[in-house]
Amino acid sequence: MTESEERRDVFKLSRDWLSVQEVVDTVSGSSCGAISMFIGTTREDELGGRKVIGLDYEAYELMAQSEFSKLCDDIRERWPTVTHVCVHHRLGWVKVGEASVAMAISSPHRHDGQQAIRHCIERLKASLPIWKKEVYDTQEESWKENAE
Amino acid sequence: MTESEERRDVFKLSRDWLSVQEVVDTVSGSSCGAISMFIGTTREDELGGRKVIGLDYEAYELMAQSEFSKLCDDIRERWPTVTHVCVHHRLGWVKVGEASVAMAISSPHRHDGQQAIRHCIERLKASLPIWKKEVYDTQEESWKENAE
Amino acid sequence: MTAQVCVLYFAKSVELTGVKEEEIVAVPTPISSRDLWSLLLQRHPRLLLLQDQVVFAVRHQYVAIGDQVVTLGDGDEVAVVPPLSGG
Amino acid sequence: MTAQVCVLYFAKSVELTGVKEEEIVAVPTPISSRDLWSLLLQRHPRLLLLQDQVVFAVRHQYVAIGDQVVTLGDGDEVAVVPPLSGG
Repeated sequence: MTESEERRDVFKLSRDWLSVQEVVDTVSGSSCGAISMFIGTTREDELGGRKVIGLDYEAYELMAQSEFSKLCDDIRERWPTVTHVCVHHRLGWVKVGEASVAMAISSPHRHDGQQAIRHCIERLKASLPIWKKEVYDTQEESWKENAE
Repeated sequence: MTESEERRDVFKLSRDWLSVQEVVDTVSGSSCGAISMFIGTTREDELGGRKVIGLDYEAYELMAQSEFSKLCDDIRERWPTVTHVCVHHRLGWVKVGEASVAMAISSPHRHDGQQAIRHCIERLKASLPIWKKEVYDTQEESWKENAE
Repeated sequence: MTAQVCVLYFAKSVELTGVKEEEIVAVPTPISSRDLWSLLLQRHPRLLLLQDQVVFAVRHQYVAIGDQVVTLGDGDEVAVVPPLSGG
Repeated sequence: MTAQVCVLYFAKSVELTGVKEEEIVAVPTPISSRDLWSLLLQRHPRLLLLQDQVVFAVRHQYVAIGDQVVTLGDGDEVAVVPPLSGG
């Protein structure tokens, strides 16, 4: 197998708690000296007297997978040394404090991976067909919108 | 307790396998929307026909702790929104493929944490009194030196 | 020509239409994405609340609402895509 | 004045001196870090291999080898610090 055949791009939408260890293991390999990660969690937030108690996520699942593949192609074009990419994203109900997304990128040296992980979360927010609504302690709800 | 009293700077030198989950848990908190991480592992490397089979780490432990505190002060001065910082570093024998350092920084928003984690690994390599030697399959050994 | 397409709604657009997906049996094709949006507005007038905020995804490709012409085939998926908020 | 200090060796300097730590009973103080290095070289000539590569840590503070004068007290820790390679 050549190096490029061994490269993994793994995307998972999950209704369960995200395992950071599983994400790390997915991108680990003996040719990778560096793993850069990002984990997004729901902050405890108060908006006009209402308290956020959690988020409810939905996705256009098949399209999310194909947009993830495009995202990986884009990353590999910009940082050809990137070895493996793994993104796990929650669906359904996510309580305040829990991770809604965990992603890791491995590379032989750290600089490429560190730049690539920043690009990965930006592009994910801009292009993957995933939506969340905030749910408040007043039982009100509000669909969110990512900044451009 | 005020926000600033709650901030954690956690440094651990460990002869055991590093738990990524433990590092993440240490920096988690309901005020943090973003966790940025870096994991450094030993690459499988060949140097002039010799194969690296692992690394042997040692540290000036008490001083490493005090240099870590300075490093955290420096990070908080540059990125005042940084919430928690956690670094676990291996000591002793580390096989190829295993993590020798795992670090995480939490922050309310992701940009500060992403910049801070890059600074954290650079500063750690430049200032913490920790040394490694590479051990080869030929039973030769060689002390390493971080680039400036 | 017309095509029978499957329209998928997500997020706010589900609440406005009351459906997650529906078959529309005779969509003219080719059709501009603006005319396709008008056609959905006729069926679900409350979608007007998302005017200027949504895009389509036609066969998993984003298409802005405007002059762009799309060619539809029977069984094609067309999704109404409100502002994204993943991550 | 003299002080009794504890000298710690790390990494390559352990291999060159054969010791990890030693008490030195009568180190002149104040002393320039260069003179302190010369004093260690007299005890362990093989340390010369690390010349221009090491720094000291005196009471956990890095001190370059040169004109800088350090004041030592009994029981102070002085470490020989070869090039760092953590991470």
